[in-house]
Amino acid sequence: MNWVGHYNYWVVIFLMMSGFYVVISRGNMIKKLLGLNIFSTSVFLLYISMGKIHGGTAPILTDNPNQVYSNPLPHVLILTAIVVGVATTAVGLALVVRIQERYGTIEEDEIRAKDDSL
Amino acid sequence: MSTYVLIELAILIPACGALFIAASSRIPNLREGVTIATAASLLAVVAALYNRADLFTLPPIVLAQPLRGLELQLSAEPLGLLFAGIASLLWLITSVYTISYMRSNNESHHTRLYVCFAIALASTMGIAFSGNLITLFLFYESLTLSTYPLVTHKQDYDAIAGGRYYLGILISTSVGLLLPAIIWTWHATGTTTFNAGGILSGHIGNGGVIVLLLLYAFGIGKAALMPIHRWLPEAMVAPTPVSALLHAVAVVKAGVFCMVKVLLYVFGADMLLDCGGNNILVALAAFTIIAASLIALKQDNLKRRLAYSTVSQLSYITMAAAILTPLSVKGAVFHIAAHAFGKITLFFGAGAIYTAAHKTKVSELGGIGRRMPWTMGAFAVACLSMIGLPPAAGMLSKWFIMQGAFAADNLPVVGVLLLSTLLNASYFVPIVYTAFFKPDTTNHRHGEAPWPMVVALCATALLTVALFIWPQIPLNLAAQLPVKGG
Amino acid sequence: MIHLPVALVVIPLLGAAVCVLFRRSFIAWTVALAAAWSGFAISILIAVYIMKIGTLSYSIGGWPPPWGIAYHIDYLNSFVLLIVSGIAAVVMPYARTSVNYEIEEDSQAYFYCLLLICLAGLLGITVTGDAFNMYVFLELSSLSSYALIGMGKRRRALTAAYQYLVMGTIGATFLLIGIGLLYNLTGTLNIHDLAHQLAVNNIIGSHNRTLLTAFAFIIVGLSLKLALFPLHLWLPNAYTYAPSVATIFLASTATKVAVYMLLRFCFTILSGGFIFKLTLGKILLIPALAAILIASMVAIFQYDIKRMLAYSSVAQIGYMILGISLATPLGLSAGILHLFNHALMKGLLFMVMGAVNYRIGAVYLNDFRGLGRTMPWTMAAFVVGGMSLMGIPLTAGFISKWYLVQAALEKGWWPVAALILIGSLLAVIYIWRVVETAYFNPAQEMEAESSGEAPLSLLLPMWLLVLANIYFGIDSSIPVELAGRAATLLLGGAS
Amino acid sequence: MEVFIDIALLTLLCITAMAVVHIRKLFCAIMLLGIFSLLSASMFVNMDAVDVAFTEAAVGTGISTILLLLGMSLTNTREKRPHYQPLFSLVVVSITGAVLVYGTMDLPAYGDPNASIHHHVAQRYIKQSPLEVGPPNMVTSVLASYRGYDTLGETAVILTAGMALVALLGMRRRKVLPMSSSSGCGDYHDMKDHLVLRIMAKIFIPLILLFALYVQFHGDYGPGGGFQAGVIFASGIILYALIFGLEAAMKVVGYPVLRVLAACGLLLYGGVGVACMALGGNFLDYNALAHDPLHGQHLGIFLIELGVGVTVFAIMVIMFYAFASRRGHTA
Repeated sequence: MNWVGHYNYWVVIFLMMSGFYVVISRGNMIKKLLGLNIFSTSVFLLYISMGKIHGGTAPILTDNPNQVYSNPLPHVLILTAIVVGVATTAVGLALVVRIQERYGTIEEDEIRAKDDSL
Repeated sequence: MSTYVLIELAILIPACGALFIAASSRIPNLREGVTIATAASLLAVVAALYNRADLFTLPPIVLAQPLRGLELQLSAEPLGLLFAGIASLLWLITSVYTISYMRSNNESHHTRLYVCFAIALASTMGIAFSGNLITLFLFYESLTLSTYPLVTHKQDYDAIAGGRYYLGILISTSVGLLLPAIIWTWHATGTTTFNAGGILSGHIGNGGVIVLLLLYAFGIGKAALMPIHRWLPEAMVAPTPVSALLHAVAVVKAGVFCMVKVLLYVFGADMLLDCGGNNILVALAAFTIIAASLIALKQDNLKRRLAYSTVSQLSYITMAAAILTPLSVKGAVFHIAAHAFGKITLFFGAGAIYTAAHKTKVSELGGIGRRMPWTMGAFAVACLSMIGLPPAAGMLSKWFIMQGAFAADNLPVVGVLLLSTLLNASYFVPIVYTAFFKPDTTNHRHGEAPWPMVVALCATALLTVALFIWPQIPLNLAAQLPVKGG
Repeated sequence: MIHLPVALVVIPLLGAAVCVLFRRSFIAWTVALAAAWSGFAISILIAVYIMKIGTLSYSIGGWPPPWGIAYHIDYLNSFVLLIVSGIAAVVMPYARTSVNYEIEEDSQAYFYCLLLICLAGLLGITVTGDAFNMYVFLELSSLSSYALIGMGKRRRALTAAYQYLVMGTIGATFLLIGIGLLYNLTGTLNIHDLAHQLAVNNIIGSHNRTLLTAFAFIIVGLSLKLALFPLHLWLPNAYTYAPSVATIFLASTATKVAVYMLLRFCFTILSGGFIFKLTLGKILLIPALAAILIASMVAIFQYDIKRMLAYSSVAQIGYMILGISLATPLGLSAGILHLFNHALMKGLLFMVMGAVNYRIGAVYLNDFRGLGRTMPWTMAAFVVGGMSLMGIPLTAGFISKWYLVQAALEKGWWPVAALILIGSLLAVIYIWRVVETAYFNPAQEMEAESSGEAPLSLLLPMWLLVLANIYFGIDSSIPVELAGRAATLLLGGAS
Repeated sequence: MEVFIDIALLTLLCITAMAVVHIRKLFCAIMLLGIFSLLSASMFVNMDAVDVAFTEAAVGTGISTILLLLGMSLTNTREKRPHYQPLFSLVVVSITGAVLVYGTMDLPAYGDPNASIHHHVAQRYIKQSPLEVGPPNMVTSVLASYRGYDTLGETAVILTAGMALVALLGMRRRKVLPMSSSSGCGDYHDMKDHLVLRIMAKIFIPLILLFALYVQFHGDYGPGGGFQAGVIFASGIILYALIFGLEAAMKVVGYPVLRVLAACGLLLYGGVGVACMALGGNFLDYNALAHDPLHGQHLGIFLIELGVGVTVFAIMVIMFYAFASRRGHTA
């Protein structure tokens, strides 16, 4: 097994996990959204890494009949996923803004304290 | 009318009666008229059923089939018919009594009481005529639920606490023990339909039989086998007519009815006798008889004393049925009737005393027999029945049970019977003695309770005596039960 | 006829766009109603077709399956389709009155638009035969449900929606990772082709580490979505604070569809639930049992009845997963059957909550005092729904519980069967608290106008579900048949 | 060479990610996230995914950052120090990461042309799509035709997000915007007074819009398409709003117009699908649109890309409006 051949995946996994870590360890709601963004962007990197072929080019037809193209399908999937990501971020932010207005804070423990004190 | 229609009517009449009662809640006289009419027509239907020759040979009626192999079905057999007959007859008498009681004591929420009474009776009829365990379970639960508003009728703290206890014990035993037992039965045999001679034989090992028997014995909480008996005295917070219904007719009799039915129609006499599982039940029941009688001795509250007496008397039936000889089963069946008539008289008496004199304690009853001669006379007759002395029906059932015990060579049971008779006497005789021979202590001038109540309780006392003289109907039905040699 | 499956998704999706276009609440509601009813009609037609002829396929864009996205409908999908579209068809007539009361006039059109998109998303997940397409429609339905929940009146609705958004997105991303790994192994995204490739290339039998990881991520991700204990944390708040209509709809459909996805991935792709025959079956068993016990107990101590029902939902999901993780024909059909029955009863119970909220303005236990008298029909519906939840015979809930217990006994798992019954007993307790308060506690002093029975527009859909609960308790042949066939199909494997 | 760029970019990505984890100042974290996006866009280019890179640059670096900054300016600029220990999270993350690494053990090596992922379905896209569908950009073919249904879902997702924002935040016109800004995104009214900004904006905005149109219609041949075009077009409007104020921008394209556009975009997309059915094909089977299948594909792709572009443009602007018009709103 060629371990070196996987370095790309492993770094991407590290990036994913740092995003995931932010999501589950931080109490600030905007910071959590940043974490989600890093998490999902890294998953996109994972997908695109899978589609890459050494020596390939972007999957746009060229005149050279022997040209090797990278796999276009992951690209399509990730285009969709990026859209989903920005949509989620936007909805999350809208909720955060409303939470700030109704609670006066966006820190989870402070919000919990305010809810419990009722 | 076909027999099928009659069986369905037996359940539908009280159920529809409940609707009509609810609809006529604005006009009290109409409402109570409806109650009596419903009770009377139910009695007529059950009486008509008794005269059907083909009744016990018909295949069951399938009402619905929620799952393959699992139907809701109705069928009639001798025990169920007897139970239905007792319940419908006593409902009619209780209705007369209740109307008078409710009006004289200025109780509230009359409509709710009558509606729940009718629903409870519909459930009772369902239990009596259910053709398999699932149907039985369904009506058993609906009886529990429909009597809950009756128990908590007063709506004060005590009533709600008592009601919670009542509901908690009955629901948790039925869901926690009875339902698993039913599922086990279904799992082992693939059916839950009652069958003369049992359905379990050959499907389950000896150890399994004993565990299953215990699940059923304690799962049928309404049979009040110790230690699942506490709900009965707790439910004493109910108005007296309700207690009469609970403790003499519908609820507890449903319990022992289920017990007998499970013994004969699910396990089967042969199978239980072969593995000796019935002895455990006999022992449990014997213990309950003695222990409950001892507790009853110490109760000063009249209704509580009666309640513990009920616990003890119910175990007579369970014990007798569990001995599983033809004679003892006959005794058990006869005791269902005898105890019903006797105990309802006692409760009617207690209610009459409360209505006329506002007394609830035994120690306060000095000389009351002279003021309320009819009530206390009937009370005394019922006490005779409870103790087992002629000329009351209780004597016959004890006689049969005793004979059955001798036939099975079960001498400890004979001992228990003798001892309990002594105990019965020692907690019933003082009541009668106090009422008639102790000096009058009260200053309160009062006479008899209102006449409908007196009529009702005299009627049930008379029935107790009548059953002693003409015991044919219950005995005839008992003879048709599937016991070895019977 | 041939285009029916795609119409199922396209009608609500374009309906949502029409709602946005006109922005009038009445028009939006009419569109939503029409879309939901036509969806239900189409689902019935599809179910009839499936029963008579067999599986139904549809290639979108005319591209054959592994290259294009194709629908593949068999017994399982068509059953779930019936649940989702049926609930939507019942909810829409109910929605008008309830939404008028709970949502501001300005936002109503958006509410219907989001509801329709959510419906389209759930239907889209159910009909599709493509793993990535499932993810897209999952996000579509999730995104709209975050917003629907956030539209609740109380401020905790916002935090609930946010919490759901974070946990839901993590779940969806996990799913995305899992799908990616599967794609990497096989080079295809079509579910049936995936199963085929995994079998042909002997990936299943060879303890492939990537395959195991992919399924670990898919199962964890979906567990988040279907709120399997202890990943259920988002659910109680979300269901409690969402607008009534959103709660009714989501509670009876969203988690069901997530369970459906779990079934698809674990049984169709890994032909015959291979993974459940390993240790994983037992791994899922523990959270399922914990859900039944712990969530039911927590429910007993809730004073907000909507929250109580939400915890009960967590427990009921435990029942479904329990049935599935048994991985026997009986257990699987019990789990699938419970999807259906739980949708019926929870839909009904949350409708009751909506009606009580409409009249009283809140659904705390105290608010139920005396409701047995002032809202007799509503409370009678609650009693029926509650009985179904407890599993009393003659109600739909009994059927699935009975099958579950049978399935557990068949495997000889006595303690599990006992736990199921204990769960029912706990349900008795928490339902009884409400019933007792409603019928036996004296009414509180209220102003004259706030008391009274719920309006007919709320009562009719509610009683339709009451009748359904009773009907399917008495004659369960249709769902039992469908669930049984679906279970056989799943265990038979895809290849 | 590729490998070196790859390693360099990955290192930078790791550094950026760690910085985002650590920095408590949200403004910096958001800007770093923008950088993270940009770096990953470069990674995408390096891995031959030019369309993805284009989108990531436009969305991750552009729209996302703007939205996050707007959101932050409406809430808090600094993250509070958490009270609890992050140990539990670390354990969860380590386990998840370990499982993933375990999962990669049986994956083919990075860039391996023999991996099964490149052989089954992808081959048809590469070999056949220019003949079956037409556009030289295979990503466009797959996106719009083979998996056109996914793209329909994607467009619906965007519409959902926009409507969710309007439903949650409301969309009301305010005569005077209260001046209560103290943070990253600056104050619109001040910016209008900067002559340089104004002139530059006036020069750039038409160029941006023109470029958007190019991306929209040239998507068949190079990277780009409806989605990227919509985002770019929207960013032109957003730039206008930033410099000349929200009021002015809303006069140019008001919310009602955008709402109708957003709905029409999706309806156009769905309508093309329905038209295909009406003409005898399956849903989204563009072959049915014209006598010549290739011509039909061309027409279909053109129309749906237009639908996507219109919806994305409208919703992106709506999102901006929704946040921007919330400024100064108090509960």
